[in-house]
Amino acid sequence: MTDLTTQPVRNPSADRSIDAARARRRIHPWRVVVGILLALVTVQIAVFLVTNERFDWPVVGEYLFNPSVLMGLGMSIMLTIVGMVLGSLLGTALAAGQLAEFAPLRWACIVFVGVFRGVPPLVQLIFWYNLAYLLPRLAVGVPFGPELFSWPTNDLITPLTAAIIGLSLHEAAYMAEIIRAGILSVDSGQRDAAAAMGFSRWHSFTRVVLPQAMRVIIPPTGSQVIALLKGTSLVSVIAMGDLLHSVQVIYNRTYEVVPMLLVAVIWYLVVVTALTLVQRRVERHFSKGMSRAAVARRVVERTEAVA
Amino acid sequence: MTDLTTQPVRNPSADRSIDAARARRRIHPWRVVVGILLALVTVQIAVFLVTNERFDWPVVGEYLFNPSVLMGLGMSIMLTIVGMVLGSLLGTALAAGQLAEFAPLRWACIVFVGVFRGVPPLVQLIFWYNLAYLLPRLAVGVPFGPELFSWPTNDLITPLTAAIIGLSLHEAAYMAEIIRAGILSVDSGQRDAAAAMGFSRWHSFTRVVLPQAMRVIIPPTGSQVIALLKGTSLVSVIAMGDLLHSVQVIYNRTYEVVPMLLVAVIWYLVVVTALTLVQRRVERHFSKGMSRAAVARRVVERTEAVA
Amino acid sequence: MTGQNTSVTPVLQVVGVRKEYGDNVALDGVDFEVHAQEVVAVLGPSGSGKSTLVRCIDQLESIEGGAMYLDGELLGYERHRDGIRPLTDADVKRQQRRMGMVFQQFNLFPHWTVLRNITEAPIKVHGVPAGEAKARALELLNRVGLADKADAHPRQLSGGQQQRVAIARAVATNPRILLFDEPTSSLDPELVDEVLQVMKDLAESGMTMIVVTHELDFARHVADRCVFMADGQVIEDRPSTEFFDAPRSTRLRTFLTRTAATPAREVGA
Amino acid sequence: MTGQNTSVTPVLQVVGVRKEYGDNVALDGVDFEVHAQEVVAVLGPSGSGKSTLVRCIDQLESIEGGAMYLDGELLGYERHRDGIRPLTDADVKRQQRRMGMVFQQFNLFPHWTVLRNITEAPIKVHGVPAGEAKARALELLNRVGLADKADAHPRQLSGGQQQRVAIARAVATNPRILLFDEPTSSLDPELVDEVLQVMKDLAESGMTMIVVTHELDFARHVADRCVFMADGQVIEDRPSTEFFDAPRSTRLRTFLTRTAATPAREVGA
Amino acid sequence: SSSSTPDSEPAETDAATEAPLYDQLPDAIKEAGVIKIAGDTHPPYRTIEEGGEITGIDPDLQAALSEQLGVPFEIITSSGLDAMLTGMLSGRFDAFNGPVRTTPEREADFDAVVWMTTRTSYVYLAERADELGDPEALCGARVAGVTGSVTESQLARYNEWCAAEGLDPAEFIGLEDSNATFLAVNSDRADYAGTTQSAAIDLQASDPDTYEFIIQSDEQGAGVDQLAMFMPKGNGLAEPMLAAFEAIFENGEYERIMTEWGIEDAAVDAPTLNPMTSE
Ligand SMILES: Nc1ncnc2c1ncn2[C@@H]1O[C@H](COP(=O)(O)OP(=O)(O)OP(=O)(O)O)[C@@H](O)[C@H]1O
Ligand SMILES: Nc1ncnc2c1ncn2[C@@H]1O[C@H](COP(=O)(O)OP(=O)(O)OP(=O)(O)O)[C@@H](O)[C@H]1O
Ligand SMILES: [Mg+2]
Ligand SMILES: [Mg+2]
Repeated sequence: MTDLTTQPVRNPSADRSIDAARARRRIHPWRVVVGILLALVTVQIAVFLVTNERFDWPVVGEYLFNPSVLMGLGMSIMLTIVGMVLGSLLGTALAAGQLAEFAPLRWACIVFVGVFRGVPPLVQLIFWYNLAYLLPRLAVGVPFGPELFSWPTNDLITPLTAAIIGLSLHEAAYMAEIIRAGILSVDSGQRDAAAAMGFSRWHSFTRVVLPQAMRVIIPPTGSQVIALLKGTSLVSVIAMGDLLHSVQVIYNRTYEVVPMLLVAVIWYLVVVTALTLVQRRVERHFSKGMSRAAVARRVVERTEAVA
Repeated sequence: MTDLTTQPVRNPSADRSIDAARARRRIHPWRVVVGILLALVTVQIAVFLVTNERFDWPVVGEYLFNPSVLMGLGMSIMLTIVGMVLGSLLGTALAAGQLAEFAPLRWACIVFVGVFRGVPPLVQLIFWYNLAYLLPRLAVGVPFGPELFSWPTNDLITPLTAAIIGLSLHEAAYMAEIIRAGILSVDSGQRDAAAAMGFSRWHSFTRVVLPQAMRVIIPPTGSQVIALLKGTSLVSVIAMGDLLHSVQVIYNRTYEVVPMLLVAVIWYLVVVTALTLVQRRVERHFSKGMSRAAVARRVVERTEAVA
Repeated sequence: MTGQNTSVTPVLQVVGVRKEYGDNVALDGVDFEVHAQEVVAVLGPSGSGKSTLVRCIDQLESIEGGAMYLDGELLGYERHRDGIRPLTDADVKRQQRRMGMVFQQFNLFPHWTVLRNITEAPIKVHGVPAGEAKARALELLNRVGLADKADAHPRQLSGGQQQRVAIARAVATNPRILLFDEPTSSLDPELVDEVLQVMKDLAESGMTMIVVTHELDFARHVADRCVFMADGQVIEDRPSTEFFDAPRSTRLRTFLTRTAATPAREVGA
Repeated sequence: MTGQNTSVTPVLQVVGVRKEYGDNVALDGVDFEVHAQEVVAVLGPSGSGKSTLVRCIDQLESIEGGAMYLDGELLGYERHRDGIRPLTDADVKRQQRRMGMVFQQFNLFPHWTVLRNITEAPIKVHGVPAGEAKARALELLNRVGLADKADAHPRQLSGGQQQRVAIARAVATNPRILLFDEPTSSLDPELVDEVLQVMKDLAESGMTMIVVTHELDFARHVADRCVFMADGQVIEDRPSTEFFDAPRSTRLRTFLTRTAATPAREVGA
Repeated sequence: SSSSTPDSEPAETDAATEAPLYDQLPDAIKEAGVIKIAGDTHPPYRTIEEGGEITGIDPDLQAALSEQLGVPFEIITSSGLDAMLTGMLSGRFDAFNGPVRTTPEREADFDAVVWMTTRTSYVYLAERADELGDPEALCGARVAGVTGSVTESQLARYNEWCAAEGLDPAEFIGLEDSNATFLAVNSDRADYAGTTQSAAIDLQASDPDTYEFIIQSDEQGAGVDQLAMFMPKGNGLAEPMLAAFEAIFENGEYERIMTEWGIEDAAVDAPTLNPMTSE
């Protein structure tokens, strides 16, 4: 072959020494730079966190497991769970209502979602807590007719119920939008098939549509839970103590703001990390049967390789 | 035909009087009930809003266009726009980083998102505003080496920059997750095709992947904008006046809490409604070419008819 | 009950049915009947209203005019004073349960196993005991040649396998009539025959069926009658052999020659 | 430059290429060459590594061993001291631009018109003036019979039309070699022929092509050489006629008989 | 403390040199030409008027002090104690005049100039005057107050008195700000809203028929809590500030302001620096 032409032999098939298996790694200059920069930044942040006396780590340690902090944390988590459960239930109903055939119901749900999405939760909390100012007694009765029962508003609405009502309604409005998007993502053929088999609307919605919508519903719901967890700090306006409030009470007394805020941040990060892990598991659960496992794996791997 | 059998004639084809076109409407009892209930509730809410003197509508009217309220509104909107723009840009970078091949970069982005998703924005605002307490001078220089330039932190970080930094970083963390989900929703074949045609990564990401991811990104982004709009009220802790703060200042002076909160609520609802309309238009824009218009229309119509 | 007078009362009767989508008239006075154990093929160009017709029969869409009867019972409406009025939801469901439907896109429930796809309706809707429903489902799966796939999820099956499961699911509730909307037209060509074979077996076992299809061979050899639709109307409705060998209208003639010339399947437009 | 020695230096040379996915060896020492204006068909059972091979050639996947050369130029690596090291991203892109690829799933960009799908790479990547690129795109669309679809969006086209656009897109940058990965196997059967016809025209116009395919007829009549792969290895690599008429290995013989018996297309598993 | 830029001059050179205490000011303040004070809107101490200017006891007091110190004060409104405290530590603010109670813990990081005591007042609805008008009525009642404020510690002392009288202690409902406490009284969440005497006067002035209040007497533990202006330790402002206070006590300005706002019974005889830790 070598003597066929005067040009240098470019056909390198003989050169078996060229083999990707023995290739050196290329040093990517920008990767080295970025890597070093990231390492330096990490070290600097660590040094800054550890050595800066103003963070007052001993104080952080002292208060991290302080009973009132833990109680505040418990209250935050409890309100988040209750708000999320009630919000999701009501949100599901509102999502279904927004897609309902019956126009007055549909409009009522759309307006409800619009209003509670727009009103700041702080204002809502103040409103519910002080409902008695506007409406001293809550009555059940014939509208514009006689009252059947009535109670003093303040007996029904304690700070806790006010907090739960306010946060749940707010969550419900956001969850309604998330769930509606999920429902719309389910192929209409699924509903057709369920109807054709004579499933009741309830059966079709709860067993066919919702489980398939979950894949789309879960990720934004995760963010929503985290936002609610942090949003529980608003309840301090109505005489309730959550995590942030419990550290505020302490630093209002001691004036040690920075270490106490660190205590709160540490707990928030712990809970958020735990939540994120749970979310990943739930996501995996609901993607069962929705794709062939192998296909999903490939997509992810390629994405990582190309991005 | 009638004489073929002793049974009553069940074949009704002769009975052309039976025609769906002339069917009466069925009165659905529950619909009537729900309709009446909704109407009553609507009327009652309207009556409650109008007649309850404690809402003090004249005061609401007086302050609705008060210059300081409008300035607060302007500040809220400005912070929302700036926070959202910066947050989206940084969030896009973080989303891409979270999917990057280069592990240190990927990890840095994941940690960054985790931390800023978990830290309450209030704490962040206080932190950035008072960075000077922890770090009296900001320096550019060789890490662990000599400083090249340095400035007093308080000169660089005004309340406005602190607010923008805090809100943007918080938004960036949330947007990163939203955008990441959007990117993952784009078929990997699209990236393959772009790579095979020799598009640079940048070109492939910005022209091929992102535009297609938009369909999935926009709806949660809408909720995020609304949440940010309401979240701007936090900036009042760092000496900035947003909409909510501006009405608080007024009721701190006049003690007319309820009507002033109504003023804020009305503006929030106005802005949220406007945003929702914009969102719908943007959604339509980005679904161009992603489906045949007719198909999309059918899906929605059927959904509405069946749900 | 219907056994006695199958020769007299058709299983399904469609009388002057109209269906409109806004200004678009999808069905414009459709009349036809299906008798017990009859197989009726519905043919026609795209957009002629074939899918709309079977969806209306199965009450997935409401009608704007005319009437339909299943075993002589008015579908979707009830007599009320001197006229008629729509049925309640629950009554519509009860009527839907007496029909079975197989869709072009299969529409299996992807989050359930094949077995649960088949047994859900018998157990939850018809009140069949779980054990019995399961035994019957396995028997049906056996009949469609998928006995070993009971525990698979639908997305793990090929298109032809999915469609056979969908048929088993529709049959599992012992419907009076089975409706097929282009059951083979989203299948890869090699998979078509296995599905058509299952449908042929069903026809031979005496199932009453309406089949919207583009498979002329199937229509000719398996269907008792063929209905040709165009522009929302029934143009011809005749026994299969006459239909193919002596089409009356020019529209049917051009349709048959055009369809026979290109392969029997339509572009996946 | 390469014009002088086309007979000597192959356009593409694959030498002992290995590709692993974890423990799974997808390519296990693949050797073969493609000369200018040659059409090489790659056949083999599912999972034999055909897609992996073309993806590695187009550098959509990295290789773990061996080497590949385009016009004698090492692909993906450069000489460095006494060994080799990976190219920079930018250099890889430069090499990718000299090849064209047509995917099984078409992978057109759905948010752009057909015209922009074709002109984007010439204009933005190769620096061709917009007017020129557009004229060439329209000429290519004309050649594939889609001159009237320039302003349509991909989802408005049938599968066959989409694949023809994808071919036009790949050709628009004047690649040295075109790679096809089962270009017809996600098409409805009526659409296959129109795509195969376009590919045949391309082959006749002298384009160098590697075609992974299950279309035995196409391989036999259009390809110059056929490569049979199994388990990540090349089992036979011979001129088409010999390949079909006198297969050497038993594996190829059974493959050919089995594939010929069932329709030429694979189950869309 | 930090490097000085030679060409930057104090803002009001003329006034500055004339003022008696200007020379005692730390360089940083002289250089800035202004004393920055953090404050929330808290009538009657600080009220933000329609046009944005701030009126109230605090501005009046500052006007008097500034005559002594030769630099003007600037109030920066900020709504959280957390932000104001860290703001002082980070050098954003030079001082903070809540006024808030001084405690040994607080004096650890901050210098406190005590300039008044507190008379907590308990606001109730005028329509319930018969029921709530006398001091014993408060024992066993529900009292709303701002969490962590002086009111909370004052109520604790009031409860000691209740116990001595053999009555039930009052229940404290901690809320975010004073408006929330007034709203709580209106919605019958609380019987009384505990607030500073001056705030109660201001509220009653705004709506004379609606509210009445009772004042906590010395017998009930009032006057024990000492309210102060806070400055971060080490910024050098505490000494001149104390001197300025002493000066306005002497020239009668202090008494004039306290009388004008109707809180002369909360006045102290002389200002003190860090009373909790200096003894
Ligand atoms: N949901 C809908 N909304 C509006 N128009 C519709 C809807 N469904 C069907 N149509 C219209 O009704 C007519 C009949 O459509 P149909 O789907 O019944 O036709 P077809 O005979 O099944 O056609 P194909 O062979 O393409 O399936 C068409 O004009 C179609 O555009
Ligand atoms: N991204 C991937 N991750 C893991 N394994 C992979 C990946 N891509 C391919 N494989 C594996 O590599 C082997 C070769 O696959 P390849 O797709 O190249 O086969 P093929 O010959 O194209 O088959 P087909 O005819 O089905 O397309 C198979 O075992 C496959 O499972
Ligand atoms: Mg149809
Ligand atoms: Mg392949």
